[in-house]
Amino acid sequence: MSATPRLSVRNIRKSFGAHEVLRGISLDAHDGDVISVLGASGSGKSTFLRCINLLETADDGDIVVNGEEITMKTTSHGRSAASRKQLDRIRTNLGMVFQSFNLWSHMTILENIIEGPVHVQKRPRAECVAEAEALLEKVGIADRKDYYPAHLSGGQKQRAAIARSLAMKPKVILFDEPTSALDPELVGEVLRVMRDLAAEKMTMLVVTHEMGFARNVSNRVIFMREGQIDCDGTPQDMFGGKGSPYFQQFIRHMETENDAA
Amino acid sequence: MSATPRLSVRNIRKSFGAHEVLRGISLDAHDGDVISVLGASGSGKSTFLRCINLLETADDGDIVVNGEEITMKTTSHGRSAASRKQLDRIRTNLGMVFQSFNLWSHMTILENIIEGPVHVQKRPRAECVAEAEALLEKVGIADRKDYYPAHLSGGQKQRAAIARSLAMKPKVILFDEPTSALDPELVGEVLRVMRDLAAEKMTMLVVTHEMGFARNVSNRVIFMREGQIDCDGTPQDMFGGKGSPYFQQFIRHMETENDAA
Amino acid sequence: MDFPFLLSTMKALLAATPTTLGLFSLSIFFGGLLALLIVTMRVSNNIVARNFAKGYIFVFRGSPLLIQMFLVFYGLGQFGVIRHSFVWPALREPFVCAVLSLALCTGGYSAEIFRSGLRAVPPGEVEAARAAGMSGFLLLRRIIAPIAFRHALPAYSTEIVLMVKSTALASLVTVWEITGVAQRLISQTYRTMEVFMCAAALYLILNFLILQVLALIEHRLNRHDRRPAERKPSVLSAFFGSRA
Amino acid sequence: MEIFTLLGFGEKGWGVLILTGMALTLCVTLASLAIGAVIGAIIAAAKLSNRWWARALGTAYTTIFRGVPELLIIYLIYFGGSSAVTAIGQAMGIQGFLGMPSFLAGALAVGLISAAYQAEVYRGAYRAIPKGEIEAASSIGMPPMRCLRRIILPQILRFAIPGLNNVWQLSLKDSALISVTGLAELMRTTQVAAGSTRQYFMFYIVGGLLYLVLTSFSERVFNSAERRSNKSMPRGMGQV
Amino acid sequence: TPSQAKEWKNVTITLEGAYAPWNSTNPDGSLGGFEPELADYLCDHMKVECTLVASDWDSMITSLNAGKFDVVMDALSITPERQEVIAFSIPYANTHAAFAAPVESDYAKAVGTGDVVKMAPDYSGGKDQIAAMRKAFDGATIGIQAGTVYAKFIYDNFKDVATIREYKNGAERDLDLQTGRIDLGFDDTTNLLASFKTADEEMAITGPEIAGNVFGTGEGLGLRKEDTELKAMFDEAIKAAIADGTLEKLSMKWFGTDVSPE
Ligand SMILES: Nc1ncnc2c1ncn2[C@@H]1O[C@H](COP(=O)(O)OP(=O)(O)OP(=O)(O)O)[C@@H](O)[C@H]1O
Ligand SMILES: Nc1ncnc2c1ncn2[C@@H]1O[C@H](COP(=O)(O)OP(=O)(O)OP(=O)(O)O)[C@@H](O)[C@H]1O
Ligand SMILES: [Mg+2]
Ligand SMILES: [Mg+2]
Repeated sequence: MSATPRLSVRNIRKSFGAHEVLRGISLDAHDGDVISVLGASGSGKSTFLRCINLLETADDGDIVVNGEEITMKTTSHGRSAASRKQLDRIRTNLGMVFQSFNLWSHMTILENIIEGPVHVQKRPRAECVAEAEALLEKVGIADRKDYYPAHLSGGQKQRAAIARSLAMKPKVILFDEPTSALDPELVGEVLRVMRDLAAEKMTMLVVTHEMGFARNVSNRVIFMREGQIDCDGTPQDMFGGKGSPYFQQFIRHMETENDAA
Repeated sequence: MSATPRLSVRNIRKSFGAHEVLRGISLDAHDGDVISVLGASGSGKSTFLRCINLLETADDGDIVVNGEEITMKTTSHGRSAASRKQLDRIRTNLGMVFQSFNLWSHMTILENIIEGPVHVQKRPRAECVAEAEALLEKVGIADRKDYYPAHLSGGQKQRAAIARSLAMKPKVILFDEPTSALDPELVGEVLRVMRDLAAEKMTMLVVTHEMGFARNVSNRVIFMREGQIDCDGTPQDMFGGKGSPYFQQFIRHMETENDAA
Repeated sequence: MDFPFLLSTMKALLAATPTTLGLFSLSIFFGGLLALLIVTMRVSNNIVARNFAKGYIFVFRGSPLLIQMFLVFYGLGQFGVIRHSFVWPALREPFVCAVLSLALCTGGYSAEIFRSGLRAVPPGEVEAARAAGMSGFLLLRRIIAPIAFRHALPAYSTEIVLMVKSTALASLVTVWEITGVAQRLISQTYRTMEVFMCAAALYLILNFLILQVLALIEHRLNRHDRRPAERKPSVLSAFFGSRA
Repeated sequence: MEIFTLLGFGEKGWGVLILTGMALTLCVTLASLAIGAVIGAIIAAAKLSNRWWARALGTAYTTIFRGVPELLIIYLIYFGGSSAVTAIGQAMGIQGFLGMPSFLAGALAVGLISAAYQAEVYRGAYRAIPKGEIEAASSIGMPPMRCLRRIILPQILRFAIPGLNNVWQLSLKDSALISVTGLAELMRTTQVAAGSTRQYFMFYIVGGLLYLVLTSFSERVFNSAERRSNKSMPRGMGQV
Repeated sequence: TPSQAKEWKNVTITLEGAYAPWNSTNPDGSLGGFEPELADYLCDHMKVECTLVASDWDSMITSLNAGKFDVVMDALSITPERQEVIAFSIPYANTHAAFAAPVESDYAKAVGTGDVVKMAPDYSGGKDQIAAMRKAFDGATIGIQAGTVYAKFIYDNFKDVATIREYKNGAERDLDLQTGRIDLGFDDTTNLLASFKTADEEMAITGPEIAGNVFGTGEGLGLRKEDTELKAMFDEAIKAAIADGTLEKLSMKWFGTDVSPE
């Protein structure tokens, strides 16, 4: 593990109106880390990811990527990134897979995937298309490459969204429930892809409800509760009974379910 | 079990362009039946549900609800329901929870939920509001009732969508991955709600990737493959090794995952 | 029906058609550029720019083009400062003034139309683009503009057709386009209805053609809403088979 | 000062005439907007229909009423309408010219034109509604008319606000053309005052300012409508 | 269509009400100017009740033929083309035409300023003066009112030596004459004289005034062709106004020059 973390988040706070959704969250992630973020619905997981790449501006706190802090400024208009340039550069290295996919509806799947590489990273188009096709093959929707998002099934859209962010080859990827629309077979596929990426030292933050993923793929588990990190640790520790009582209760349901099986 | 099935689907076919998505699907569901529909992504599960309540018009086949067949007509413009009135009446008894929620963005959550009861079923508003609040309590988002959909988390939207279709008290509900955005704790809650409904003789068709649900809540499991029903049976039989080889392979992934745990 | 009269009227009006088309295309071009600028200011976070844009839209959309054109052409010339400045050689020309006031006016209207297109862009898709490191002009060009333009197109076609008709006012500043010529014929012959009918037919044909082109563009741009089945199979795929 | 005498309400002042003209402009525009809303909605529905003849009719309407110069439509409605009325009058034994009331003819003509524009605005707004939300409504058996009223119309209005504002402004200015029916609305009053006094700049500027006064009232209404409709929107582009 | 045997007790006369000094609107909404006062005299003479109505220039003739008004009185020049559509009374005015230029300009005070030349429709009687003016105005830009009889005169005689620009109305041309977009205006003198007043006498007539029947027989009342009786009544009244000097008196009052037809 290198000395400077790949991604470092310090004391992030965020409110929507009177409702404080994030109440001071800090986190370090190093190369090859796969961190599962667990938590009840509404506990602020998506908001946390969105604050990291500044889709929401945190009310307070710092984000450091590759040792470079995203500089912020406060104007009468609110807090925002001080340098557009810096933010864009950092975001290029910070992929995101959305909970609601957010594919661009006016582009085919292939166009969605090569959009970033060609137009942001300015790489040659032919090369990007070849890579995109390989990626689509990997997630199993190569035959849908000329479809528009409106004509895909939920799982197909989700896989396209994953492929879209991988195509940028970012250093860090933030996944927001990347397997929610997938069947067990595909979940297995996607987990394999993610394991490979981790082996290639990519850093991943994964919001998930798949306990299997949290246990088997990640090397660290974070449990969020009411906008704070309630407890965190290795999967072995957490699932071995060392988490907080809240976490114990949270995962008990899963167990009862499996027990009943 | 009553003699006439609550819902009966006969030989449904549907193509998008040259691509045949459903290739003749038939199914009977009786009062209190909870049928899990499993299948790989893109196997046509959502399309199947959408054909049942005619959001997509099947190219061929019949739908019979409560013993009443939805009459169809074929014009130069294609196939469609012959009587709008009949279709609306039948749909009132045929709830649907969408994979992408489809909440009405210009209404608050509470308004979304009372919309159908008040404006379609013409029930007194005060009564509907009281019921809606009880439902929201049940799915745990009572405190979000005056929020607009755009301001909710994924799991909150999904629960609102479930509450919206329950508020109509339909005889049959079609669920399209109703727990995809929920954490294990909430999945447990929702499954309990569904068990209660089954006890009250509601008929449910549930597209799901949760094998726990298929095993523990449903009384019948259907496995779709390439637009056809590959095999079906009781959960005991199916998960006990009596399913087709494809089904065996499909669920193996889940098992390896759990084994690794 | 007095066919020789209709024929000679039509001839006179046809001779004025190039002027109408010239006014129209130039003012749509410059007005469109101006609208982009104004709408950018209108949605920007800079309070000065935003209020300037609001004021601009208010004035140019809120007052009759006739008055705007009158003031631009006859009014500006009243000021010695302008008459002796470097812009006068251009402003002296009626055609330039006509294009200028048409463009200023459509700039205000189009800016509002574009803004309503922007409102229809799904925020999630913009976020996806930001997350991919797009921002500024790139984000606008690749994601926002294409989606917004699709939504704004029906209203913008209306504005375009409107501009064809608005050019009719240019005769006020001595640019003799179709309507001006028609009115001149009327004041010579007093045969109002006949002359107007000819002019109307001409405008209808022009606008019909323009609307046709716009509808075609709209149809093409909305591919993503249609089913793949509706895509016409290419001739080649009949021979070579398709890969789908 | 000469300006104040000319614009005032005294013996030599044009104040009363001009304000009357302004009130008339406002009334005609409101009436025509109402007419246009009804017809425009029908035309938009026709253009969105899946019956080919309805679409063709709708397209023909919008093409003609947008494509033909407004002045001609006003001529046709006013003089065409008037000769119809005169013919009916003669049939009933009334001699001479029976005009169609100027106000009615003007409002109808501008209304028919504005209907074509409103139809396009509504159509664009309809297309912006997420399909899924309409499906959700059909899936609970909401009849089409109710779905229109409860789900589609509120959202159409939301997306149509800026476009409607445009149409309002257009109709306001189209109303200036109906002076050919003899109605002394704001534009004609301005021109008469300018021609009679030969104070062209002053009266044109005053006329322009009064149009802006009308606009500023409407702007308020539209702004508050827009702010309301933004409440439910995720923070998006193009709104401030 | 109105009945043939109509007893003319009430006559509706329309004018624009925005064409000072021929006709204009007073701030209280009433109509004033040369034509309304002449109309009062004519109607008194014919013993009919007249109603004056202001209406828009563009639709005036259509409205006349539709039966909305009975008479148009708006400085209409009598021309053969127009006579195909409506009938005219005998002329009640025959104005001179002339060039106008800013007093300081090179084109001011051209030869013949102050003279009156009578020309026939083929310009005979004024060929020399035309030649002199062509020389004086060589290279100038001349502004005229589109669609008028004066436009034809300019096109016939000055097309090859000057640039011609057509305006929708005289007032706009005069504004451009002030800003210098054009060098000369050509119009009927009543119009020019009125605009000199608003321009603080910074402009003046240059070259000779042109008279005679070169521009037709003058301005007459517009009537429907079938109302022959009404035309006869108005012709008679106009003759009386000329004969008893009323016309000349009104003309001097409103125009400062005599526009009585010959
Ligand atoms: N509107 C459409 N036009 C064309 N093809 C479509 C359309 N909708 C769905 N399809 C195709 O039909 C197939 C079945 O889609 P469907 O949504 O039914 O899958 P699904 O079984 O629900 O998958 P998932 O589990 O991923 O949601 C997919 O391959 C999809 O690409
Ligand atoms: N734009 C917004 N305005 C107001 N409140 C918001 C907004 N976005 C999110 N919230 C609120 O913030 C809380 C956290 O939302 P968030 O989306 O982060 O939850 P989550 O942990 O991702 O939940 P889930 O697992 O259901 O996706 C929720 O209670 C939600 O209602
Ligand atoms: Mg979330
Ligand atoms: Mg699906």
